[in-house]
Amino acid sequence: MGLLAMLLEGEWYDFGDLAEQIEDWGAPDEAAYVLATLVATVVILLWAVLSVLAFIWIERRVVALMQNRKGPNRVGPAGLLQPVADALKLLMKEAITTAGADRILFWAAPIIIFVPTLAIFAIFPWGENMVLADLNVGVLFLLAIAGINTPAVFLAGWSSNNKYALLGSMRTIAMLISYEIIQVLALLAPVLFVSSMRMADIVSWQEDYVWIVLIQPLGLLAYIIAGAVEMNRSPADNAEAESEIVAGYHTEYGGIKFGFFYQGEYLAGFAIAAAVVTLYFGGWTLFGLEEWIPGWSIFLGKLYTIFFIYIWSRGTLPRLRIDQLMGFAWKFLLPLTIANVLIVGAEVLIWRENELSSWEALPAIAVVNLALGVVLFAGWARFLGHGKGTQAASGAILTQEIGTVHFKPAVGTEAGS
Amino acid sequence: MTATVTGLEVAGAIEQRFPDAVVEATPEYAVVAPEELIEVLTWLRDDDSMLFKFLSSLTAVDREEWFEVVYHLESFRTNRITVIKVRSDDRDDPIVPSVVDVWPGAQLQEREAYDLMGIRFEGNPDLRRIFLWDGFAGFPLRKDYMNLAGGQMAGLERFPGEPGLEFNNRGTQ
Amino acid sequence: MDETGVVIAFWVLAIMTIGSALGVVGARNIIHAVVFLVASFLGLAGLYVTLSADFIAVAQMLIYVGAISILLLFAIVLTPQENRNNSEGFLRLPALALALLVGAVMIFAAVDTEWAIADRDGFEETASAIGDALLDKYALPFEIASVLLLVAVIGSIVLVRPEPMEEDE
Amino acid sequence: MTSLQSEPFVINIGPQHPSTHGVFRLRLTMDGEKITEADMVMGYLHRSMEKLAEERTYTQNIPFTDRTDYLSAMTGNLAYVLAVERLMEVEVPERAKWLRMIMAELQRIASHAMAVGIFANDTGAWQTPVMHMFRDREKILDLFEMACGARLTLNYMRIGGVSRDIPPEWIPQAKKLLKDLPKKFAEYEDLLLTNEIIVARSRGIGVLTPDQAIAHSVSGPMLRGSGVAWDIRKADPYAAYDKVDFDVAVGTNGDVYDRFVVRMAEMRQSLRILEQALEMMPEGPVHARLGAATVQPGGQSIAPLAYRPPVGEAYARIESPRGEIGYYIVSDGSPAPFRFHIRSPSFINLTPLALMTVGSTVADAVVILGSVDIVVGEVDR
Repeated sequence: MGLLAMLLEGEWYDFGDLAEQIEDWGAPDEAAYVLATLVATVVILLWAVLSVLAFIWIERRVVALMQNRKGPNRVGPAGLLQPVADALKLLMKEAITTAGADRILFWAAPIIIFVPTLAIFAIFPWGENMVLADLNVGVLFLLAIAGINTPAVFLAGWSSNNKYALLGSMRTIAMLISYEIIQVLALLAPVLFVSSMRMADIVSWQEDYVWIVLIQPLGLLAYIIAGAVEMNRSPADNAEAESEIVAGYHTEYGGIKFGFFYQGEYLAGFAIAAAVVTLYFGGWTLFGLEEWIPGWSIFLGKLYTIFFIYIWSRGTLPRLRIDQLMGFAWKFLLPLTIANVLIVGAEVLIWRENELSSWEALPAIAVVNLALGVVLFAGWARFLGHGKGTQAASGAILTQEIGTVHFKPAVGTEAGS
Repeated sequence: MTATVTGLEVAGAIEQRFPDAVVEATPEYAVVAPEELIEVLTWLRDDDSMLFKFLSSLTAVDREEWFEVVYHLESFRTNRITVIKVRSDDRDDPIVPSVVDVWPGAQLQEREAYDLMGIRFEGNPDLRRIFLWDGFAGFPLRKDYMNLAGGQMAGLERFPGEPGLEFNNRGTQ
Repeated sequence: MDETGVVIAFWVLAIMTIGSALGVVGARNIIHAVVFLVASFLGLAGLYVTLSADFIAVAQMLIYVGAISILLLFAIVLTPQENRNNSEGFLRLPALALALLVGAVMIFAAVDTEWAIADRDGFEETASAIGDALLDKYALPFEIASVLLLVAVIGSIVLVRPEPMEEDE
Repeated sequence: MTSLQSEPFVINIGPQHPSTHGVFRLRLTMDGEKITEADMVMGYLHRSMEKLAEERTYTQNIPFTDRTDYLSAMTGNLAYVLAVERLMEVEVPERAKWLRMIMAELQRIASHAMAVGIFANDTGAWQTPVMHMFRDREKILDLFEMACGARLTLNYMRIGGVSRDIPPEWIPQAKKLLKDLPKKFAEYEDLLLTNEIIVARSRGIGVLTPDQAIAHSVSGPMLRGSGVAWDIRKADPYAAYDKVDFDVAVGTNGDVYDRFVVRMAEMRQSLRILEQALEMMPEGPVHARLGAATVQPGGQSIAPLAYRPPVGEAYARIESPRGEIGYYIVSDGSPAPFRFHIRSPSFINLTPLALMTVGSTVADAVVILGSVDIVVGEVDR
């Protein structure tokens, strides 16, 4: 009965407490630590798998509603068993290895891509002290793990011995590397404010002061765009651009190997959403509401709303060409994020030097950042020739007489950004 | 309305410029000699009184005694249309000068004419089959392509149920 | 962190690093060699964790596993096809002997000297310590390194930029 | 510094590929992402209609004309029927002319909706615009079903008129459709026209100057996108186009974006024509009396089963959604045409494809092919 009582009491989900709880039951201390981490890992794995399945269904329904059609409603009540059916189908499919493929790497690539994206969830604080690995280099760990799947994508593309796959993997690597720099710079701003990379510190700072999203709009925008590229989502799904190079680096993968890629993409999406929630939207805190509702439900609620943005953009936005995407990263986002880091550095310095109280400093910082964000964004776009000349969207001329020629091309070829 | 320049008018105009270029002229079309074809067509395209800058369609017709290539030319500026033909009566290797240099738009249509009718266009840089695979024997659109044993020629002499003639279900006498 | 967990972790990681390093040398296909190299980088990062140098471990993963491996893969993709794989050199045996000799010397040196075991136990935060050191004690080397990197980046851009003459052919 | 030794890299787009709009193969030789050579391979859907037509009577050939451009069957029928009528000097009753124009304009809206939707899909917009446009296309197809029983291969027109008159409730339903379509087009325009990414993906890509367009015999939205104001409905009015007032939409830059804008503007002009036509359509017969009507066994007298047009040739061309579709019929007096040639706009609009795609990337080549808007049935015939 003790266990059931503990489950309902409400504190059981504190992994820290869980360790002491088990110690009270007389287990040796290492075993308690190992057991607590084991329970936590199993919980996270279960959550990951179930929410990916749930979100496969949610995404297909939401995108279907955007396109005024129904979405999956055949398998099970209202199509709820559709993801299960997909998973079973993938499991039962024959695992084909293409001729001339590099067998070992062909089989290893999906694993190398899938495992790191799962590992990212270890550092996110789900509740009071519910964090599996409380690293004090949390943010850097997030970037390092995200960086691991760059070589893995190359291996997938290279080892499947297929032209489309090679072209797809080359494109993906170019994208991932240039947007990794944008991610580093965008995540630098919250760390500067909190002056610590520990996720728990960032969340507690946001609980005391203000959500970083209010004082850091530009950084958030850059990180969301870089996140979309990280997980090959709509504005930037060049990796497997169906209309161009069939299915990119996972063209040759069938069966459960493709299942790993598909699941890995969703998990990358959840990881980016979790990072955005923890760093910008105050993790599991909600203006004191977390005393009543368990912290992790708030965290998950925010995570799913942020992930909804990506579903929404996937349903509507067309795809940027790979060189436009790169141009956007290097010529537009990079200068902006560097400027952003400088501004934040200056603000934090002013705030620290003459000990302004948080009531004076924060509103000022918020206003300054917002104004500068908008000015920089629009000004830099104008500077790069966006919207004028060949970029202008213009209507057609309506005329009655026949045989005349109205050809007056705007000067210059299409601008890069 | 698009004014149709009749074969006779266009033949008259060509006669003044190229004395012996016109082989035959009827109200519907003007037939030009293959040797002068390129000069005549270039003149038709560039001359201010003609301005036929748009090649609407290029068709090959098998008239059993000779092969014909029909050029429908349109002028946007003056909103006129005319028909020019060129003939080659060499049945097994018909050669006609290619107009790709005059109108690049003729490239695919000439390849189609070669592929289906077997007319070789001299001067076309990339003359190969366009619809059928390279090893295809014969040219389908020729009248004598499907000569069955009983001498059944392409075309339909009469149709079943036509009034006035007695009728058997094969549609032949 | 108590004793037994770290010791087990150390031995596992050590074997992994050494094993994949040997794999790099022995692999027939050069792409396999790179994969083994990346595995040894990861093993190294793990070793840093056992030494409780967390910032270095994560930085190692970010820089070596993330970027340097891509550098190597691109280098391999750009080399012409024929001289890609490890060719059968006749120097295999002498090289093996030399390697064993060097290995023996190093093991003897490691076992023989009296290492001053640091008595600092527990786990402090190293990231801020490294930050402070970089910016005040070692500020000058830090600046020189950044200048060096800048030169390298500009150099690479100049190399890759298509010559103007080729542009308007 | 010797440049890096790199071999060309040949990639096949098609024949089975999500964005070739049918079985059409584009073999691209690439240098990295840049295309150096583009070669088209067609013929996968070649049914040799021109040979088949020589074995069938003039009326039996009408169903072929639906199956060339199956996205715009009405204009295929209309072009063929006009050519034969010109050959036989047949006078078509007034109501039939108006009906033909109404059906052709409805078909233009349906076909352009398809083209614009698939173009947005090629840029990667995940079928959302296409689904919206399919919703409107369905309503038009319902109208066709009400008029002639079929939705795609309509076989609605006959030599000398149309197969049957429209039921009384057709016009009210058509008017209801015409009332809510402008709202839908406004929705598409601000959903797609000013979308940053669509502009970035299509502005300045696949540019065709007017001289190149005319020289390559390009017609339809591609020609008008390059700034040449040429529309056969205005230049050589057939059916009842001279009795309605409408404009010709012309682009200015000749790139993929302008073709896309011209198609959207043409859909609005078709609406204008339909509004006027539904008001001004007179009553009367829908089929001309042609020669001795054969009496069917059931006693119902219908048009003669077949005609024997006089010896000669005729060429009629009309403005289909893809360009100038023309039928060149040569008759030798027999009930079947001696030569039946289809001037298909998709086929000839493909001529400058290599000119437009060389130098651009794979992503652009797909978008340019989308802007040419081919229907493979019409390309291969």
